[in-house]
Amino acid sequence: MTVFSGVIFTIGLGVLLIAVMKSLILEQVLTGGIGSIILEQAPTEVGSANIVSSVLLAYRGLDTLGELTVLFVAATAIGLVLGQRSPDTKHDSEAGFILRSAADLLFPFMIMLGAYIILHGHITPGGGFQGGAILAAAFFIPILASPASPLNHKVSSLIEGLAGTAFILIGLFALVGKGYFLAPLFGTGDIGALFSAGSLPLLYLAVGLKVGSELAGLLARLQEV
Amino acid sequence: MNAIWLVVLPLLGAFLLPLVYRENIKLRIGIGPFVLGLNLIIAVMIWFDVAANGAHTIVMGGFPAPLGIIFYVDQLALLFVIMVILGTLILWLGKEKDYIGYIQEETLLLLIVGGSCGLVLSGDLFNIYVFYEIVAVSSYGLAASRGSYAASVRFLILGAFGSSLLLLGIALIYAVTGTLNLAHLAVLAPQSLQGIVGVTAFVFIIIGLGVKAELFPVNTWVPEVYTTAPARISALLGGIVSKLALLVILRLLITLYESSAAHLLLLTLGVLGVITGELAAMRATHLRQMLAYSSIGQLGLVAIAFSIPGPAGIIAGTALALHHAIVKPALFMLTKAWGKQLSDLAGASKVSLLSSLLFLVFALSLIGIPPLPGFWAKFLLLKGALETNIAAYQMAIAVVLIATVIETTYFMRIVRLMFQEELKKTSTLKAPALQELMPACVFLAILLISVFAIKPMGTHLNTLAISAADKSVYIDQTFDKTLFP
Amino acid sequence: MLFGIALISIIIMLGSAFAVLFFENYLASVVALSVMSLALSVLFVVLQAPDVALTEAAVGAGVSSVILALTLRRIGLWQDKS
Amino acid sequence: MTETIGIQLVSYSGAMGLILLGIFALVNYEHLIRVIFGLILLEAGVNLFLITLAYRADAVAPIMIEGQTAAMVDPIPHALVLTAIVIGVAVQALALALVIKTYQKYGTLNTRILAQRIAEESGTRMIEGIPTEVKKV
Repeated sequence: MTVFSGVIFTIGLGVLLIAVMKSLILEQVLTGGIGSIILEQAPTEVGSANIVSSVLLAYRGLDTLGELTVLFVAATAIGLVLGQRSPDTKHDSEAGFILRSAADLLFPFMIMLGAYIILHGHITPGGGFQGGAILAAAFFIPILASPASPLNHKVSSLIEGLAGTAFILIGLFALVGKGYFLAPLFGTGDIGALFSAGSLPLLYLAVGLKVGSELAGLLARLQEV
Repeated sequence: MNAIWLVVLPLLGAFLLPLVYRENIKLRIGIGPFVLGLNLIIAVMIWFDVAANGAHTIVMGGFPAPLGIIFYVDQLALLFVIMVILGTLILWLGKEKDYIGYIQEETLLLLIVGGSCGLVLSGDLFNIYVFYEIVAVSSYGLAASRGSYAASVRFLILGAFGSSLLLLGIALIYAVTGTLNLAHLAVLAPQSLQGIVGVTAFVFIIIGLGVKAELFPVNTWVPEVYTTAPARISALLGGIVSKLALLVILRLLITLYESSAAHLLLLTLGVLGVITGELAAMRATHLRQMLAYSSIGQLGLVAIAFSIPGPAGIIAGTALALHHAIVKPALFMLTKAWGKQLSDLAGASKVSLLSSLLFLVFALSLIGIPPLPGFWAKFLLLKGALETNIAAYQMAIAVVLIATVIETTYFMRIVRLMFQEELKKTSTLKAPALQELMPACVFLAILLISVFAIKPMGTHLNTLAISAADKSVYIDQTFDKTLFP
Repeated sequence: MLFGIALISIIIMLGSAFAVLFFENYLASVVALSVMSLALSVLFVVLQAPDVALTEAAVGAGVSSVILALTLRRIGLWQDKS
Repeated sequence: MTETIGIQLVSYSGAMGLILLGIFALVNYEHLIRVIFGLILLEAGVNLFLITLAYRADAVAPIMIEGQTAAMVDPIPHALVLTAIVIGVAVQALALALVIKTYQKYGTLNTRILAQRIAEESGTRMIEGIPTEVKKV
């Protein structure tokens, strides 16, 4: 019975969505959305070659702060739910020699790749979130290889808190200096150069560190329950 | 003062709280209340500023309205901001002794306040989604804080489903208008949002926001979470946070969806919520469960009020919401010691006369006995509904009156149990501890003060609602029509 | 050319989405989910969204699948039939 | 030109397929892990829908390269989706942590049975009629 009503509900929703898509594709009313204005103005106002980055950190910087906060909320709630790690938890057995040395070898390269992606976020595709995820993976693979040496949660939560604070402080600095929260600072520079787009790389660094430490802590927490 | 501080300060506090706690254990008593107190002072300062100079907008990053994110700061939003901060501050008094996870719980409380302030103030659809997620995720965490994992995970599934639909609705609106700013959308809405896409988007958004607002089809989580979560958390979620989603729906109704169909949809959901909530509360056997269902009914009343077009609806809805935000948390705090079967409550007045009397006063106000404020709130609702001259609202009046009768029945049944029955020999009733009574007493003080301040509050609400109901004020304040025709 | 790539990745994506729901084994479902995320990120590249494609590959196919697999191992549904 | 319309049509239908599959799973399945799979599919569908909205014929990715003059696609939905993906993963991780704890406590992940266990535990009687989540087993 419930299966039947579920199928009916889904089919009804499907018909509705088809009608919606049909009118979307046929009418395509959208011409002068804010997207086109941003495409024109972003290079001069923010100076980042990657316009998605300028939208993410300048035009919609508050969204990014909110997103970091959601990650932080989730990490805090997971800490609350899973509780303290009991000291006598059984570890999984150590992985073999090959996996452990591969993990050790991989570690510096993944850190470098993550840092590169974070720091070039304003000129090429990529940025804080993607680089942060790679940093998290870099710290998580050694844990998988040798589960007895856990992630240092103190350090990761310290980075977490300080990176979030740094993001807010950059925003407040702009509030004091320019009168607007999260306004771009330090001019625009040459578009496409590594040192360009003002405070964007700094913000991306904070985002990357926060996302990286948050995800690494999360993965380690779920692994060691 | 810049209204961004209202959001940033709790977030900053929450980011630093775990670090400070680890370094210096003695600081832990003060930090949360200190941050919230500071926030309250800022909110009151902005309130006086807005009262003197009218509503204004805060531009993020120096990018004017439709491009960047803006906060729209008016008295209506500030009223709810002050309600959230003050309510959390009072409920902080009900803190228990330290237990595992209290650091995380306090962090989540700060985060939920920051998210709520942003949710109320924000004037950008996607930004509303982000802040809504902050509030929602922290409530999943808080609901699970004392071992009620199953209720919390069921809440999370429903909530995440709602958030996805909300995002889909926002995407549809962006598809037909190309903008996310509420004021810009309000300008474009008469041409763009009347078609099938706009209406579908509204339905998705109302289902999504309805999860937190305890609207009719998506409120199955309410009784489960409120019976299993700690009393303080149930008080916060049920009494205070749930109204914010309704306020967002009201903003959308004012700016984007002025058509009567949208108002009637909210009215229908509200009426169904009132009927189902009150009938279920009547049959509940557990005190906490009864309060949970009654809060579904009360939020249904707020939804009915907000669905009345024009200032009258805003006045009634705001009055009902504020009244409920005073009464329901207090009732939830009182159930802490009594959160058992209803039949166990027999003779509770012999155990603790003070808390029984408190229960009586709050129950009377919730039912709407003059001269308590609850009467005026319901009176405003009936007056507003009568003045519309639309048949659907006249039917809603009948529903509200019947619901009041049902409410009286079940609350008076409990009061009779408390005051008339003899104490059972096997009774395990305990007198509530001081930290449970203290928040309730503070809420009582606010209730009694508002009894004597009905008149000035009425005039304040009136001016506030008239400016809030005017879409053109919102548009003029937010963005320059000459730039974006 | 681009249309071909888009069509193929859509077919893979929807196929593995079906597989996620109808595989008996939970671990197989997680693998299918990972495949779906990868096909989705290819599609994002076709749709001119390289940033999103990178994120989807790193977060959707990577982190999310690892979290799911860890959970399955914790609760012992590693090999169970549903 | 026809090719770009084709791409748009195909990816719209892909997004719709994902959304419907996700909702089907959410409505039909009782096992929490399957329900979470449904949530992930739903989120992926909404993200694909947003990206498809941004896509325009003959437009390139919104990254400025020297000497390139072609029109670019709308960057705003891209930023929104980046945010939404990370939020989705955060919610999913919290859901899975709760699932672990629920399983350790109750030994089952069936939502109906869980609802009943909650009711038994808190000493409430399930109220039939209004939230019709639970039937008598």
